Amino acid sequence: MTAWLVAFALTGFAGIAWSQSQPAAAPAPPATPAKAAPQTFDSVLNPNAAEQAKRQQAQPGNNAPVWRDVRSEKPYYTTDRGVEAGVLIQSGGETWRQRRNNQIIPIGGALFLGAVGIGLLFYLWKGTMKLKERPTGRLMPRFSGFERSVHWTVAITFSVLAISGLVMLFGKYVLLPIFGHTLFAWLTILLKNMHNFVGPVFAIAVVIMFFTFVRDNWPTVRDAIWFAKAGGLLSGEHVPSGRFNGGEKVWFWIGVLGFGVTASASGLVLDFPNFEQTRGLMQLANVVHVVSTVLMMSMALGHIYMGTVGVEGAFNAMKTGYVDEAWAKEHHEYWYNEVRNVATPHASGGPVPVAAPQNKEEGV
Amino acid sequence: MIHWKPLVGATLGMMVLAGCGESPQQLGQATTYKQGKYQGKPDSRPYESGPSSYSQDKSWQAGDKTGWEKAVKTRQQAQNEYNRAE
Amino acid sequence: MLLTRKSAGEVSSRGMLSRSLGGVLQSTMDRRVFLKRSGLGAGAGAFSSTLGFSMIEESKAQDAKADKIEVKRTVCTHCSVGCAIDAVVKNGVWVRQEPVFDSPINLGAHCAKGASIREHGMTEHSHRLKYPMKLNAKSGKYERISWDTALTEISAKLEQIRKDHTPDSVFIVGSSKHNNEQAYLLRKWVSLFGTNNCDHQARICHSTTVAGVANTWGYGAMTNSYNDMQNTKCMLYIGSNAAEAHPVSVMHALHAKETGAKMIVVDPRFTRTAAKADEFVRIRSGTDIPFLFGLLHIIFKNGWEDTKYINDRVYGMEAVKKDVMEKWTPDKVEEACGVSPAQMQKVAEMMAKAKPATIVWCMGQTQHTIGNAMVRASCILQLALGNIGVSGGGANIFRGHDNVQGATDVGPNPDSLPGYYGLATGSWKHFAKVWNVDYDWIKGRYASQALMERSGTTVSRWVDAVMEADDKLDQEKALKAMIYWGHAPNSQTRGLDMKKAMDKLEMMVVIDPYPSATAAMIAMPSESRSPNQAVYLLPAATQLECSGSATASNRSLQWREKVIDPVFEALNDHTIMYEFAKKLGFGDQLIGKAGGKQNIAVQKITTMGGKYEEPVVEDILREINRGVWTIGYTGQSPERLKLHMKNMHTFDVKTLKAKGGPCDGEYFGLPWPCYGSPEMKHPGSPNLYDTSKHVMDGGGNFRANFGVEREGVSLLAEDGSHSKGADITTGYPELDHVLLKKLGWWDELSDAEKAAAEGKNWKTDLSGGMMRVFMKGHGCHPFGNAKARAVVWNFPDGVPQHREALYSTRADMVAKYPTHDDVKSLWRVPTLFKSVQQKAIADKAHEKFPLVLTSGRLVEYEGGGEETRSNPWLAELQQENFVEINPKSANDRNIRNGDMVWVKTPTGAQIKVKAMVTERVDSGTCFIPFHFSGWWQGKDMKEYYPDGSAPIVRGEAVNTATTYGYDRVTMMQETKTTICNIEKVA
Amino acid sequence: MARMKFLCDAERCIECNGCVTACKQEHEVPWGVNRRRVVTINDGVPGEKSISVACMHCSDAPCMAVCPVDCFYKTDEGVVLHDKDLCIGCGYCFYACPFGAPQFPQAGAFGLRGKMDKCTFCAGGPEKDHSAEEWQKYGRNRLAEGKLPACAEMCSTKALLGGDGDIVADIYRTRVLKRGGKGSEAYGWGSAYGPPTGGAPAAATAPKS
Repeated sequence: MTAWLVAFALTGFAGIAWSQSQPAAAPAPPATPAKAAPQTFDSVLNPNAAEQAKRQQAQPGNNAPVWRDVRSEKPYYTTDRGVEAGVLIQSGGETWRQRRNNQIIPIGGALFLGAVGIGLLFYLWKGTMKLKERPTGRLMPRFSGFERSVHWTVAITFSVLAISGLVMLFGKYVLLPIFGHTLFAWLTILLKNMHNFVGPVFAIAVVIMFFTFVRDNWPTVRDAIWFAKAGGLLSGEHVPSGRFNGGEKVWFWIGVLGFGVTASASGLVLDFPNFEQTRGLMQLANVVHVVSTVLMMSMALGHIYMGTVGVEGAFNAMKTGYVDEAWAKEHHEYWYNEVRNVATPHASGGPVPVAAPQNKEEGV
Repeated sequence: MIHWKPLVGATLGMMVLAGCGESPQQLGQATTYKQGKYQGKPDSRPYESGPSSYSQDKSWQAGDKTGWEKAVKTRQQAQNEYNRAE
Repeated sequence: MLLTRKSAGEVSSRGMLSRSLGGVLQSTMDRRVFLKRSGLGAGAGAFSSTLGFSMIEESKAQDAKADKIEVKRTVCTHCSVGCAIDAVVKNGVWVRQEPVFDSPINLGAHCAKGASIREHGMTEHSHRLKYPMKLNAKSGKYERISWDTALTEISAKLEQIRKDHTPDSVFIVGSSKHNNEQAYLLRKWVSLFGTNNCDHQARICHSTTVAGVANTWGYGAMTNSYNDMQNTKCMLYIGSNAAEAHPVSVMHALHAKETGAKMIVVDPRFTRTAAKADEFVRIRSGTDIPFLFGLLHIIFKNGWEDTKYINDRVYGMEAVKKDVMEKWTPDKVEEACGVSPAQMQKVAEMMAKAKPATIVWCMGQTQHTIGNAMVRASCILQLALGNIGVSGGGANIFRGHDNVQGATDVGPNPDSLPGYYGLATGSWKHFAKVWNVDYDWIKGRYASQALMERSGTTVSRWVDAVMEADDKLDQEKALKAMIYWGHAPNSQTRGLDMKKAMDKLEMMVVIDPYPSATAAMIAMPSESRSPNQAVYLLPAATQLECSGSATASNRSLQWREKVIDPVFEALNDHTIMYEFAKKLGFGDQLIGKAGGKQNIAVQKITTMGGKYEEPVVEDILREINRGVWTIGYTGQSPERLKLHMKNMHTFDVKTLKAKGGPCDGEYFGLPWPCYGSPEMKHPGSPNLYDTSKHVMDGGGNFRANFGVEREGVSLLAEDGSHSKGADITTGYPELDHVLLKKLGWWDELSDAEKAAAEGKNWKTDLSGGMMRVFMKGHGCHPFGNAKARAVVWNFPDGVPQHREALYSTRADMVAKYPTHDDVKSLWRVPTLFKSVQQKAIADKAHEKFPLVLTSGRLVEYEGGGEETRSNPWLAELQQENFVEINPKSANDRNIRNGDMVWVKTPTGAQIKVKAMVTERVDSGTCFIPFHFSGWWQGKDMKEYYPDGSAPIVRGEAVNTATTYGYDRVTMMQETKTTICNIEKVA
Repeated sequence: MARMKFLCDAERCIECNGCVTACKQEHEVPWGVNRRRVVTINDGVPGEKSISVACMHCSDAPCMAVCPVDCFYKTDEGVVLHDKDLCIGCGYCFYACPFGAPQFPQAGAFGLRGKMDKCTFCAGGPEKDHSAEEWQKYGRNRLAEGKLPACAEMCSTKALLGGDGDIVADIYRTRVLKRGGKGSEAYGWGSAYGPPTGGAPAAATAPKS
């Protein structure tokens, strides 16, 4: 796993280094400019042209049809080879600006802060859920090394993306007043490049994660019962579950798969502007990206909460790969039973930690 | 039992978010110029450095706002050929 | 030394290259860091005083001497409008370019080319030829040689060709890019070498105009000016795409339009100019005469012609009227050019009822086998309407290159000495005197007196003068050597044949800042290459690297100050001429050094290539002033021109006349004719043949150049049609000593003047005394006062006749309007007309090639385009050649917008270009811009260019594929109407 | 002084690209970056109109509003400028701008766009006026030299006007009156400067675009 992390870190930083070593010099005229950019003489033929031609004859100087075309967002003839250079006025930008600045930022911010708040409230109310029974000291394997590598790759990339994303979305309002322009921009440039290089790693990791965990996250009838009882979270009642409980499955399907894939896909649209995608597509992608990631981050807060301070012993499962039998029985009874029925874990020849870590201390 | 602290925190958070709106950009409202800076960016005003060695018109001096404006406005009239050909 | 200084100094101005656009976290670089990183540190140390801008400016108070900032006023070299430019030069490096709002011509305005002309001064990444080169026949690569080697070897070879063959086996293509002084000096150079085989761009640009118009009313130039178009009420553009070819002129046109003038554009193509028109008329390519005479038919029918004007000032209009009324009825017009009778009626009415109305034409009208007739038809229309010699009217013939007018006036023409003096013995004697060279010595340089007085061949036909057998030619031997001195090969038609001719040459010398199109073409491997062929490339300086005068289209002369020293090893053209002359043994003759006199002073210069001697440009202009009386190049002394450039703001934009100031009453640039000595203070002639003004105020009348009567009919103007204030109030012949004596004005000459003028006429009286008396004393025009000729009887078609192009898509029209008969020898070469046309019909070429192929300009490029396609700021805007094709024709051929297509013509050539499917052309026509070169029938020629000199953008030259066809009078090539087919590249 | 504005007269623009190369030349803008461009509607048919487009220096600039690092600022003259040291190259200004003004030197993978570049109204940037740094990053500062944008000053037909908005409107009004009140629409003015406020000249304030 360490190797994974190192490799991942190297990728990210190499990427950033690369991004900075991009030639500063002006792109010299390409050696074979004919191949530089495909020139299509787009929209040379305008279906509305006849209207203006007619209008011009009837009322010279009346260019109303032309001014409608100006607004049409269609590309017209130009010698500039930039993407959409032939578009005179695009109005999507203004819509995007309004969405982003007046809706996404305040609502998204409220949602995220709300999620943080709920977590805090819940912690203050409930505190860490302790194991009801004493740990047995007998450990059973919960996550293989590969599974943990996948998880932590996703987790770390996610965190990097989340933090950098948050700074890009809200930093202007939160950090800029504190740091000032220069420091904040320096930080944001760093984070933005990390975001852009880490993003594709995250996208790949999410896909691997999906295939790694999909079998045990397949919904079953037991999950319905679990949901009906709200996982016993409020009542404190014991609700048995499989390897993953209903809540984890929701996180898996909606949070990881749903938002993860949406965020990755939309992010990739924004991350690779070299495919000449239009501004309209990128505006849409940006909205989808920000909405999905804010929701994902909010959900992730719940996941992180449950995996760390929320439930005693949970963090250890992902840290070491092993859980105490008591923990397993209490939180994932069906799984516990299944594993026990199949084989005694210790007999499988797997390594058994000599000293079981102290769950409580690790969990904080 | 009510936990006040998180509630206060959340409320404060919402208030902070309210600041995330857009600030007005109209001239005179957003264009704040203070000590060599526009909105935090360290630019000087165009008339402050005076004509450069490439300025043909040296009728104004560094810091001479009126002179600079007059020079620019005079020069702008060159864009109107009606001034020379009615 | 020079190079080091330039590139080092330039870096400081090239900050943009190092700007942090690309870097993400990049900190700013100071100059030292930048130099280090960019590998330019070496050599920069010596110039550490030349720091970046800020440092200089901060320290300028203390260290004012370190930095020399000068503003040089020059004129754009990219078209004939003559836009002034203020070039800001710092320590010898051109760092800024400022608009000259004071210029009455462009008021600070520039098109894409003018606004980016500063690129000329940038040596970094330059695509210029940097030093002399010679083609290594074995490796096929160009190799660097020294100037001295080049001069010696080329001179020796020229001498050998002179000896082995005749001087006429050498052809020198001069340039319309040369300033007046260089163009003039080149004609003299060629004469002293002993041949008339020289030409320049005007041949393929406005030669038909010059011949047609001069034969109609006297001078073959734009009668009015761009500025004067502000005074018009209606403008008819026919065969002119001014918005792309002369963009700044459109400012005046649109101003006029805004103040009520109507604009009509006649073109086979819907151009950017057409977009601004009140009325766009699409005609079939090459049918200008049916259109113009169709208008005339309606005008005559309705009695809209100016009968008094025609009676007083026009000869032969009756004959034209008869012809027009018979032949060009609206139905015939519609059949020929496809314009409906209703539209003809509308346009005729617009044109006839607006007073004054002007007509504008360019290459669309001149570049035809009947170009000379087309331009005369335009003249006749204007004469019928009484629009010539009127402010706001006239024939505004927009010329192409920046000094094509001047080079035509005083430059290398095969049929004339400077100033249209012709080649008669008298003309030679006149110039021998002016040049301070012995007439007999010059005669001795020629193969014979007959060849001395016989027009040379033309740039459009040099190919045939190489390829034809000696006995078919009107000179002793075929051409063996070519000197391309500022001319692109891709602007001439029949590229395939040209390559064959190049292979046959013994020597090719290219003298040009950007010689690469020719260089690449001749370096292209070939089986038939002549053994021991020698190919040399010599780097010439641009017009921004020397001073001199240039004549804009409106005949105004503007003086260019030298902006920067020639870059790399380049030399100014006049320096090269003199250096060659010295090697060839006529150095003294070239500068007029004989008998203790020396016309042209010489100054020593040191460049990167060595030490040379440069003739003083001002002295050359003074020699022109002393000799060129015919067209009034005598009044424009260097001092007067420089004064005009300094006082541009005093000139009125609409009239070009100075109000007050040191040039009070003069017209801007002393538009020729500016008669008499500079001291006579003739103000120049803003509008030709304008009888409403005194001759000493630029007025005039039609020229008496064709005798005084024809078949019993007087050719002189009628009573009362004289220029204002003339003492002779009727028509009169041109001035000579006999006339002056008859009039009793001879005694107004001083004794010295009498001695000089005895036996002379106004063109040869070097004292100018007769002219002074005639003009200043009596208000008469030295070239007489005659009628304009609607019938030019000395031309093949006295009354302009429509004749179909040699290659036409319309066999029915060819049958009705066949071309001329073949000519056994025209300008020294056999010239075919009917046989080509009939063969095409017999071969059913119009079925295999059903589309009309026409060509023209793009605003971003100029001429052959090597220069402009090497300028990244321009090149970025047009990165590949294309063919405009109508959606219908495209769909019929399964061609989609952006597809690569083959354009095939009857020559067997095929060129690969991108298809632009557009309504700009109709379904029978396609259009290709002619500025491209560097591809040869689908293949990139980059490897054949000298290293580093290939232009940024290369493309297929349309003229690789264009067909045979030449004007019957001037050898103008047919580029506007030929045939082709288009196929998608499989 | 009133705010700075650009106006392109579609009745006069002939797509000569003089403005484009004037800008390239004045600031030595590298290949691929075009601070100004000309677009032609109805190319090749009657009714054809060309319009020169660059940053319009909007009153309510969308680029400024969406920049995540607040690198934009507006000068007293209404010129919208930006600080390239702060720019992170995210491309948001490009999404937001109605005129397609922001340019990026690259469109590299991983969002490597480089520092945004756009028309500065020839007013440089936040570096010291006329300094080498300013020139390297933003090009010339003509405004501080008492000059106006090179594109407008060099326009071949004087179609492109640039400078004090009131004078621009005055010049344009003269023309529109000369043409009998026709062709009075000012491209982009509605988008850039909002609906006309009191005292704005009627000729140059057509709301259409």
